[in-house]
Amino acid sequence: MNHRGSFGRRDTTPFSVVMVKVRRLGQRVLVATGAVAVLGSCATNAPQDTWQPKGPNAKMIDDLQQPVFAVAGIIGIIVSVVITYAMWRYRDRGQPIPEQTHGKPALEITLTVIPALILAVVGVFTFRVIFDLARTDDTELVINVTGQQWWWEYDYPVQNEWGITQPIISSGQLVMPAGTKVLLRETSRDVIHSYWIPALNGKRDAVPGRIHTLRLEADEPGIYAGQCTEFCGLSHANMRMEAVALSKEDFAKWIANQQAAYRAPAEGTLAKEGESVFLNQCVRCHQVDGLKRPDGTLAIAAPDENVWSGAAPNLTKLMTRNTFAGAMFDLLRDACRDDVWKAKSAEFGAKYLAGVDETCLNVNDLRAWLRNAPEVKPMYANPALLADTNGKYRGMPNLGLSESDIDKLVAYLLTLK
Amino acid sequence: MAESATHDAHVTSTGLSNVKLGMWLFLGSECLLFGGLISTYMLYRGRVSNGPTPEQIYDIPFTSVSSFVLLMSSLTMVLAVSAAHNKDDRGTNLWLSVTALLGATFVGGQVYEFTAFYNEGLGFTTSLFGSSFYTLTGFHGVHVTVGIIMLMALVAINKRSKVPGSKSETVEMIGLYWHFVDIVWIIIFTLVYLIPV
Amino acid sequence: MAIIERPAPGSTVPALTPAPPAITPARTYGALRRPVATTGWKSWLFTVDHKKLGLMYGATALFFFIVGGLEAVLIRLQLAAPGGKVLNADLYNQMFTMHATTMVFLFVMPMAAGFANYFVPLQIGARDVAFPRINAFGFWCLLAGGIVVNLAWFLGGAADGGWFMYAPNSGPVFSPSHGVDFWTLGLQIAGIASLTGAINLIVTVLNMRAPGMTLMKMPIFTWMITVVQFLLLFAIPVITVALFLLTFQRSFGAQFFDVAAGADPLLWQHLFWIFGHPEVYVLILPSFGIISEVLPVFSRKPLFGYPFVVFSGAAIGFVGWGVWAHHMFASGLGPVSVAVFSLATMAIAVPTGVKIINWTLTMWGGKLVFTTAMKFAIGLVVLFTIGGLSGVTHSVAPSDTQQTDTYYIVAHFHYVLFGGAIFGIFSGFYYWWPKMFGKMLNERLGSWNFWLMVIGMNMTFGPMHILGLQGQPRRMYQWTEARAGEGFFNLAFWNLIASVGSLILTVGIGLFLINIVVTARSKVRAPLDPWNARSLEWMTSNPPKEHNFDSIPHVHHLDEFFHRKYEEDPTTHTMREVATAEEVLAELERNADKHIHMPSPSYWPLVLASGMPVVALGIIYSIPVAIVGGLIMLYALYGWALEPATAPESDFDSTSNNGHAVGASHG
Amino acid sequence: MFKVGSKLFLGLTGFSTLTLVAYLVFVERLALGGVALSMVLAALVGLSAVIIMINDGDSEVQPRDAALVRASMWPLVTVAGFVLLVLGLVVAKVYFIFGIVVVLAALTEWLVQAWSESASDDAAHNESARRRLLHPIEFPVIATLGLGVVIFAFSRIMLAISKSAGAVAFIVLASLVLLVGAIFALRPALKTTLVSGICVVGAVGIVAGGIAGQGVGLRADLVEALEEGHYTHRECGEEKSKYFDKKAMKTLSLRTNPIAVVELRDGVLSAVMTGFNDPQKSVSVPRGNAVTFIFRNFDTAERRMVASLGTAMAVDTNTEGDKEGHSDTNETCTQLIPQGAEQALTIVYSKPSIAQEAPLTLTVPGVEGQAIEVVVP
Repeated sequence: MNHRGSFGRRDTTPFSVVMVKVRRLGQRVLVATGAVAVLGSCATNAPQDTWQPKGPNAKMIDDLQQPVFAVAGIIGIIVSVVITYAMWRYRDRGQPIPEQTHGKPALEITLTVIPALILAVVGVFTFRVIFDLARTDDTELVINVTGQQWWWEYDYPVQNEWGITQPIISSGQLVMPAGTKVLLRETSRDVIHSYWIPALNGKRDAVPGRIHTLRLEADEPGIYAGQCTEFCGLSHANMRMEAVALSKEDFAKWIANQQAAYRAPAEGTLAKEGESVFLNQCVRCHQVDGLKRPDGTLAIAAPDENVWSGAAPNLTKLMTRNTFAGAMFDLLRDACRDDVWKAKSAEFGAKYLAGVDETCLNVNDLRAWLRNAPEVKPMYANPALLADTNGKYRGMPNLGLSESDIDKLVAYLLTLK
Repeated sequence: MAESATHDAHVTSTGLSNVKLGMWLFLGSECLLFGGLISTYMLYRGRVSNGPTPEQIYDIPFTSVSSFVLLMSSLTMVLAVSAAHNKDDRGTNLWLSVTALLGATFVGGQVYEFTAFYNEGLGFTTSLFGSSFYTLTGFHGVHVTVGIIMLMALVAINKRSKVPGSKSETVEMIGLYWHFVDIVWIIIFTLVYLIPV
Repeated sequence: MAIIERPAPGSTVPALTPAPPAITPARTYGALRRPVATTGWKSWLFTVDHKKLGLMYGATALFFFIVGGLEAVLIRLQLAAPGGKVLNADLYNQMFTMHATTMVFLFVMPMAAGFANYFVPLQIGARDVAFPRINAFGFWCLLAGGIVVNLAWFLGGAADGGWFMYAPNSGPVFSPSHGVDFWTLGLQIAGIASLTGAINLIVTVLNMRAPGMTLMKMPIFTWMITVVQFLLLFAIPVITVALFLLTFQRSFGAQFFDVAAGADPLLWQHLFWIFGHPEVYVLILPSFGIISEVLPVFSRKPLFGYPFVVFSGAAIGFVGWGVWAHHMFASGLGPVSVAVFSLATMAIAVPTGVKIINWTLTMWGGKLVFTTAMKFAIGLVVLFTIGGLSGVTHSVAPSDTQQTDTYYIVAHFHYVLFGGAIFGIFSGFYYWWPKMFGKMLNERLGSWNFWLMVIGMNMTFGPMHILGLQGQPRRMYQWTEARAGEGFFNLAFWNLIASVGSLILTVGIGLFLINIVVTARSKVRAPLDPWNARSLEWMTSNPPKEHNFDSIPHVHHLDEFFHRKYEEDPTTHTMREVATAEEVLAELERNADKHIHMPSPSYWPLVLASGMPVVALGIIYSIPVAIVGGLIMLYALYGWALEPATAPESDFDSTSNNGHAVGASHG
Repeated sequence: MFKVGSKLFLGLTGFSTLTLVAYLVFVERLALGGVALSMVLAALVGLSAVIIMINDGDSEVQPRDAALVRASMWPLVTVAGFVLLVLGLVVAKVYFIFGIVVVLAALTEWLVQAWSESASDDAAHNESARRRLLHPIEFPVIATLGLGVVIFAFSRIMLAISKSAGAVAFIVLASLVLLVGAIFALRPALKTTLVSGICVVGAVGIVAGGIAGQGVGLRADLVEALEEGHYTHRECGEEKSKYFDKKAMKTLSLRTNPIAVVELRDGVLSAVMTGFNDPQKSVSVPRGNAVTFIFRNFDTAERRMVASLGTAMAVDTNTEGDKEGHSDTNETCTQLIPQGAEQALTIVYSKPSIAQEAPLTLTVPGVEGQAIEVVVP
């Protein structure tokens, strides 16, 4: 059996095997413990960090998962250590071939029961949390959320107790009162999307033809990042969302402003010309409530005739939001944006309600978007390839606007707040 | 595939011949195929956004008759199998042919039913009911047709083979298949036609 | 078993023929004869030999492994930095769809099928599988399916809906290219391969075991394969239904997933995952089987708690059917179903844990020899443990709603499928190579191959845990600086690490390919029993003769081969050698069976399978073509059915006959 | 290397290539004909490959005596086919196509027989060779033809005669088949002539019936149904309509997560929606989105729910099927359903409420002063 033994010798020594096991182990330990330690404190993590709950629902999940992670980590370490030890202790040192034992049932069963018990405990807690997270009876504010390729629409149904006397439609940023139990009623206009604000709660799919509910509640005013997490086609990566929590007073102000009547720009201004450009081009899909045609009739957008999903963002109060194009771009230029994002929760409300003005407008991205939207965000907007959708676009097409038109439009859009 | 009868010459660990065991396994898997199709139909039963509803066009007396015919074909299949066991090739071929004929009348009935339904306004793309109904019953119809073709081929092969009863194994195997198809139809008839929506 | 007496050489052709020199049927038109070649390319094209087919499965799988690997590398390159420009959105979507599809359906499954085809008959002491022709048919179906799925690359873009192909995003409107059509039809065809293979192997295992081999004396690899085949037997029809519904919707305007008609998109998810979750075990169990063979051999000790491993495997097979909805915790099933499936998922962790415990205890108290095969096996145990534990964290449904569809999941199932399935397969390569080719893979290169793969694998997928917990979703063709954060856990750094790791991984696998070439060129033959192995497949020559065993061994123990070589010392209870492998083999050859009859090759499996892609293309482009394809298949089916069980002697070409090569086959 | 066979097939291949090219250039691009021709080409390429692979399928020695060559009916059939073909050119396309089929079939048979007969000096072997090549075609073709005839003829008969008569005819036919089978089985001594006679009679009978049925055409009510499209109308009045309300559906198998469940309970109409703790009077519906309402009737009388689709026409998925625009009154509705029953209604409101003159509503005919307002922002 010499040739046989020689294979055992020829390969790297068991010691180095041990070393690498240790190295790999180290990495795991680092991630496990390091994660717990660092994530707890450091606030500079990615804005979608799942281990920094900012509301009771997310907190519930976090409290459940932390111990599970810990237990899993420990078990992982134990197993690795045992294996490593066995590899070193029983390596071939020319000992005789051992007795051919076929196992010890008692040991087997013990080692089976222990993990079963651990899991049973975990199961009990899991069970409770699942049902707590599914409650809808304690809702204080209902918001309808509709996903479509590749942006979210928020619709606040009439709820007089919040001063919502006529339906409000918004997009890009979900504005909600802090410390309030908000319930989202999700659905979709085309494919399945998934609504996810990690800091506030887990994700819930928005499925066409079905209404799914998701509880959101933020402890503090602030802005919380999220992203569509169900693969939804070409621009899935660019379908983002932000939840904005305002104090109840600020929220009331926001509501009031959203319901305020449309103020047409003054005659003779650049914005006024922009309005007519808007009426010629954008109004085909984009609704601006209260906007009238020259003949005095209400301008009613017809996205159902031009876009497959049958909807396009309502731009009535565009400049009260900080994002556009499905939250892919910011309306604020970086300095102003950081000012809002990093604001203390006390000043946050005021800064957010200030909205976007000429000095803070992220004019480059906005112009690029108006110049040729499909170029900056992949969308099915090639007129040649619209056979299956009988001519309707999926996303915003290239409108071929002239630079001067764009100037006018930007001026006009700035008045929408 | 028609397996040759020479298998039973060999002793197998289970005592069951490879061919028969294989057919049983295949039918086991077929159960899930029809399971999936039936669940799809049951899920969409009430969803008629356009065109007629199930109860409006189902013709229960007719379907009962065709179900009965299919059951009869199961009986004749049994006779064929027993004849094959008795190495009675004439009987085998006879009953196989009768089974095939009955099967053919059943399929003919299905063709009639489909045509009638289409005329009454239920197309494949009319409604979820249409899509799932035609898919389910269509799949079953195809299974029956395949069965018939197998039966006819078997008759032909039988006539060619010199050794009497040499194909008894194959007859038995195709018998299994045929009975399975019948049973599936009974389930479809009950769940799809009889249970009111 | 499918074997028929072949006429003894020199038997005269029927009396009808006048005296020579006449045209004997033996020299008649080639096409009118059954194929008989046992060498040369024809012998591969028309073969029904389970070993040849096993190798063909393996070669095909390896090819698709390289394809899928390159797709993966492209994906990592795209994501190495924010706003990647390597691929555009459309191409990226096709890339990750096809990466998953290729790896799952065209690499791991066929590779397992290859090992199963080659070694199950050998391990149970059979001379072939139950239905050799169906076996060949299965392989050609797989190849056809793989080709059809990938054909889309050249015909207007591959499938772009993700391997889960959720409706309605897979509908004609949202995926206008033909990619999805090719995908559905290709998988449909490949599915036939899995189904026939399942029936074939189950019958083989149940019916064709060597005398004395009870089910509980069966090698563990064969056991795991059997469980897998049962999973396939019942899972494949479900995906078949789903694929049919999708095809009917896309090609014939059915409304199954048309929400405007009142359809429910969740129907697809249920059908897909009822197949999809058992599929996960279909991918991993064969590797479990392989290392359960390798660990005992190189621990010089039987598998610890063999019955527990068997039953835990079976248990996984059963419970695996009750957990599919844990892929849908975020789909809005309602709390009750979520709770139930959450608990079921935790339950399935237990039998999996049992296996890990048993592998560890197998090594405990052994005599460990660290060959490359052994290293890969141990690698599997450790890496799979990590993957399994991260799996437990999202069996907790609420925490899963935070993790699902993020890179945490990607990390999880790559630890399970790469660290699990693929490490097992590589362990199998190094362990069985001498058996399959009579040459040993180079151990030094193997060592490099292993370490590079371990390091690369952990560098690629380890960081993905962090990326996921930091909230980076999957299936994004780009990630942005704006959501990357700073500090130790910032996405930019770990994405880069992962991409670098993927390159190291590539080098590691490249080394394996080099190793194959080096080995193929070397002159050194492998010793008869290089590893001091334990099970039946080693009780024959390397590579095995076409008829596998000169005489079918009678089995008395699990690890029969080992117990023929060793005896227990009554005093010390240690084992001492009583016979070398050569002696054991000589013993078998001494009383070799007189007449050994093997199934003969056939044209029909190939013809039948070749009809299918024609049908597929027909459905996509023009129905008449589909009909032509159908006719080809009908013709082949009848030709198959009518192929005489006992081929007339005139079918044999007495000149081109070497050994016991020919005779009629069935199945 | 290249012998007769390969030369022949390679020639054919080249020829068909040219044909295909010519066809694509002069006739039409990527149409049925092109597909067919390319299939032919593919087949020929394959055949040539096989022929060459099997070293031209030539035996080293040529058969000496032609004594083995037996009488063949194929030449005759081929001629008959040609006659049909010519006839078809003058009379009708059907005969023409039929002729082509016959000619092709006969030629194939002829070719293979000739080939096999010179395969070797062993007639038995030659015959078996011919069988192996042709039976896989002959059997399924014959089987399919027989099957097709029975199925077609029978279904025509059923379509011609009335519903009840159909059921009877069905059972009669089946029992006849059984009976005859039984007789044959019980009387093994039966003369084969008699047996075949009976079979022939039966076959002729069914075919004749089929032709007759085809002549008679569909039975009246089917024709009427086809012309009037009974079930595509939705009559949303208070009274019961003849077809639309016939045998109304009472249960739903798929009732999860609708936008609202509209309940009619002691004369009061209310919408139950997830997220709202108490019943609502108005439902907010995303524009341009397919939404499903479920209507539950707890009233003793039979009721239906009617959804007004507004003056700015909404796409009503229920009549999307037929663009003749059946729902002339701009509304859609469920069937008239009894107490305790429920039905679903899927609608897409593509225009917002502000575009409508009257508010969008869900109402129940016969229940006054009760309406759910549908708000489409």
